Amino acid sequence: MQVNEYKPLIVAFCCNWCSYAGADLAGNNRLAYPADVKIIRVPCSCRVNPMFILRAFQRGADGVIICGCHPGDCHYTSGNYFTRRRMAALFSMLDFLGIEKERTRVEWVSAAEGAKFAATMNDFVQTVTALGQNKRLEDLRCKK
Amino acid sequence: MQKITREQLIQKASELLENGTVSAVLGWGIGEFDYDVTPTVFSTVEELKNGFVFNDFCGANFSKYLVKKTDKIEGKILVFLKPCDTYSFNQLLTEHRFDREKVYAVGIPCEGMADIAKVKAISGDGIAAIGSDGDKLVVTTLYADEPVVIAAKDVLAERCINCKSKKHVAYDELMGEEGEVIESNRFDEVARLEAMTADERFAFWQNELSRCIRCNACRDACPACTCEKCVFDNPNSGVENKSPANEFEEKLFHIIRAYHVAGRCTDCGECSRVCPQNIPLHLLNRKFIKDMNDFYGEYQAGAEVGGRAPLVDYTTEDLEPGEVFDRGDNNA
Amino acid sequence: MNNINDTLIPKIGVITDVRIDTPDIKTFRVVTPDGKKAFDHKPGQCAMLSVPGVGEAMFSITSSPTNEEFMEFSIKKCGCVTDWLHQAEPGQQITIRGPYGKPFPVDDVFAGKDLLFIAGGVGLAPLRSVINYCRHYRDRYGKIDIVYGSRSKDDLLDYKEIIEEWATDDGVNVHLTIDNPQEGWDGHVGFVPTFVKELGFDTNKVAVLCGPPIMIKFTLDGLCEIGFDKTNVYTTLELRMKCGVGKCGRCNVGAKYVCKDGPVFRCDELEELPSEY
Amino acid sequence: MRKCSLDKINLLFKEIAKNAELYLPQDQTDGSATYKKWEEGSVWSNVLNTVRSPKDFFFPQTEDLMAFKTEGKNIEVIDTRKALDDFVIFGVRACDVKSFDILDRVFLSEPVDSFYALRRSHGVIISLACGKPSETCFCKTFGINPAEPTGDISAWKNDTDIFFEANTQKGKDLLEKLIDLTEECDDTAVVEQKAKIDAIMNKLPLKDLKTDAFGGGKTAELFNAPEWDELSGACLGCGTCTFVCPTCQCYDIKDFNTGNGVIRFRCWDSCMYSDFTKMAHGNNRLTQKERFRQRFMHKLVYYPENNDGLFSCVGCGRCLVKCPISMNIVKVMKKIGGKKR
Repeated sequence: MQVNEYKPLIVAFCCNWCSYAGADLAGNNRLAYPADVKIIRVPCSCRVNPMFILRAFQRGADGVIICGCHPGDCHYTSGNYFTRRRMAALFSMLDFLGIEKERTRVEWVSAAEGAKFAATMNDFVQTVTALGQNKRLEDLRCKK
Repeated sequence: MQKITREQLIQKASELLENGTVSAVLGWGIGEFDYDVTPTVFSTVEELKNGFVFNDFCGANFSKYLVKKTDKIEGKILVFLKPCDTYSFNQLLTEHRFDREKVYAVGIPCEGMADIAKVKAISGDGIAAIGSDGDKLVVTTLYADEPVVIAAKDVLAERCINCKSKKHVAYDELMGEEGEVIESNRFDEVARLEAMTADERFAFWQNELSRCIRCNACRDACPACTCEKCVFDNPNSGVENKSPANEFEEKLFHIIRAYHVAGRCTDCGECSRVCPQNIPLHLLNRKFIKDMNDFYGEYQAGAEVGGRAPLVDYTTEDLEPGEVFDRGDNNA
Repeated sequence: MNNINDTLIPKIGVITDVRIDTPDIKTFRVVTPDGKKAFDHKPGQCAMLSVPGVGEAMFSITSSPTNEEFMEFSIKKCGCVTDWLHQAEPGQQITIRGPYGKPFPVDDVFAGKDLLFIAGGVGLAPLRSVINYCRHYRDRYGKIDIVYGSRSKDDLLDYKEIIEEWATDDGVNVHLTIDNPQEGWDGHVGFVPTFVKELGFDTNKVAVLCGPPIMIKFTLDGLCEIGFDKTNVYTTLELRMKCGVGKCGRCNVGAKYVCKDGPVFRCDELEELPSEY
Repeated sequence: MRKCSLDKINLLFKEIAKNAELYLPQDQTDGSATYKKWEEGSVWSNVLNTVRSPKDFFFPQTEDLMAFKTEGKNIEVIDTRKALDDFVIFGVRACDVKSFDILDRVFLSEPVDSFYALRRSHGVIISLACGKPSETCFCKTFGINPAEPTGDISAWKNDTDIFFEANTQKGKDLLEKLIDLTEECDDTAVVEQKAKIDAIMNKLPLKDLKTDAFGGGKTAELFNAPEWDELSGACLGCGTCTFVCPTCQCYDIKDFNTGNGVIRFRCWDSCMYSDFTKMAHGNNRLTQKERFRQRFMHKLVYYPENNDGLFSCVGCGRCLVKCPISMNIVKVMKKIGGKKR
């Protein structure tokens, strides 16, 4: 079937202290998640500037997910609280511009939650696969 | 028609100049026609008499000029502030962008400013003169035999139709009476868009943003955009592309522009006023304001000096980014 | 479409040699992929070098036109393109287009005259091309004096060539100076403008100036003081350029475009232009 | 001279569009107009002029110059220029037609800009006389007559008909193709129309604006005029005036890294921007005053000096309408030109 052939490109920004370790744990535990997820390690989820997300879409990402420590567990005390507000505002704006809201997500994954990391990624990839290619925030120059 | 007259303002400014309170006046300078006014610094009474103007087309928000002008001038500068300008004034003070001690702010009442494009849409092009008669504008054109009489309320600028406040939140001296914060319908248009389907919204913005010529007027006029070096001018930012090369660039620029002022935007409407392509940019800003009001409680940027904007604040109980859609979408 | 040449479309150039001149200046040797010189030029002209994805910038051609094999560019590290070039290794390809600008009037005005070259820092780069041209056609010119100054001994560009070749030529006098005293330096210490005045040249010669704007300003004043006429003094300007052919509209000083009407200007011409350079 | 009834104008458009892409001013949702490609059902706008000038057709805001592929130390230059179809621009006003002459002198002078030249050679311009000039019009100042627009074909419109007169071979060829939809006529109606326009021109508020104080060779006189401070005082440094201007031609060349290669493109630039002349080691126009002065000195002094006295302004009035702070070339000319020095 045609549908199954489409593999979305997912960019996952993972916080160094929790989610990146969570991804590591998922790997160590042999928990499978799609190889189309490209992980970018950031010192804290609040390092992710809205521009990063838009640029990821520009460069061909079909979905962008930001993973950080659970609220209250931030290595820098309050970073992820800011992430929460910033991304809420940004996602709402993207939705306002008619860009599919399902393409962006924030998820809290701790260093111990390897299974949650794998499950989250599987679920996100599935959601984005159902949406198909990112057409509304694409830069055709980058698709040649 | 404005309640306060040019003569009253000149008199006030002259007094303050002559008694040494201020050394310069930031006001509206007369133009070629009756509607094109230029922000001008006057330093003598003579200059005021020859060049100062106040009418229904004095829309420019002077707050941002204070950042540069207070640097240059010895002594205080007099600035006339309409109610909406005072919010920007406070916001800039919150961000320490100019020295309050160097400014003498006079609050002036405002009955809403006219949009010349709306005037021309009614009167036709070729305007010879615009006079006023009570709450009407009398427009003489090159092509109509009789002057066209237009009710001032029919040609109000969009931001004035949805005026959020007639109250001055900052001044050293107030001319006229203190107004009230108004229960406006300014979020209606945002709500109307929110109620559309994603496809409709996408089509709407695609059409609006496709007109962008990336002149940066929205950014350069914005009293919240006072960065010394804008990310869009920084050759190392990777987004300094200068031109709306394609649809992505258009969206990127406008999302980031609006995002950078989110929480700090006082909704003064300068961005839409100056846009040569009439893109309703204020809707992007209002969406952020509306969202933050909904998510984190009512907040008006610039209502007071030192307010803590929602995006630089947090509570442990904030809603999750994924939850915003369950609330906002389609039921606003 | 490919048969129409456009000046904006560059050729490929290969860096065949990188010479470290000073801590922040390197000299790059550039040829085409088939080993030839990319184009002919005249002394004082410039070329647009670019690194795809990084940017394009105008550089003066340092090598003499009499060199038929390759071109050289002495480049100081100070921006995106130059930073990138400084980490490039031999074999690296870049793009090159040119030549641009008006050259020094070496074949008419300079002919038969005594010449005085005054340079500061990397300002020697554009002059090296003229100096070597004049040395090559030695019998066409009179006495040649070269005054060159830099911050320190290590910052003197082409030091080896200056000492071993220029200083040993007949009728060529080299005067070097550095800004501050330094161990191992027994030459002159002091700034170029004062050094020029101290040396006190006779004035029936043509002077060519190049260096930082402040040096040019004071040296020109100094030359006038010792009796030089501005019509006998030449200098080169540098402004931001994009097209190189007088169309993109940014390198103008008054009605003159530096890329097209310059970069070489006679000082009396320069005086008529607004002070926007 | 040939005429066509306005009732049949859409048939005429359809006929032109058979052989070439046809662009004409069409209304946008915000009430302004822009040049759009004609398709079945397109409606010709009634506005006097478009917000964006038709310079876009020959000198687009963004255009790719070439592409690069890099592999290791090697670079390949890829010529991305494509063949172009013929196109027709309909309804260009006299001022905008003149702007093409001004751009030609820049882009078609040696070395010829092949990108511009190619577009120029494929475009046919049908101009249109201005029936109702606006108060912001001052084309007459620069010797342009809105009743006598040039271009490949000149057109005039009255209440019932549109009249055509070919000026060039390209224009004659096009009119030839429209022979079935147009009929031969004398110039009575056009003469009448011209007289009407002349009468209006004498009523325009800017009719007495003069260029006497400007022109080549005035640099020394005007460059240090004290008025520049005051004039530039309110300038925001945005690029609106330069981007809506039909004669502004400054551009930037930039590289865009697509991830798979590099596209080198050219885009409009504005002398009003702070980074316009910024170099690695400094900037020779540090304040907005210098940038502001550059724009007007270029239009009124530098350009005429290099181009036989031709001013680089056509009086279209776009900057008068669009400047956020209403500072414009008219105010500059009156203030700087009105002073005895």
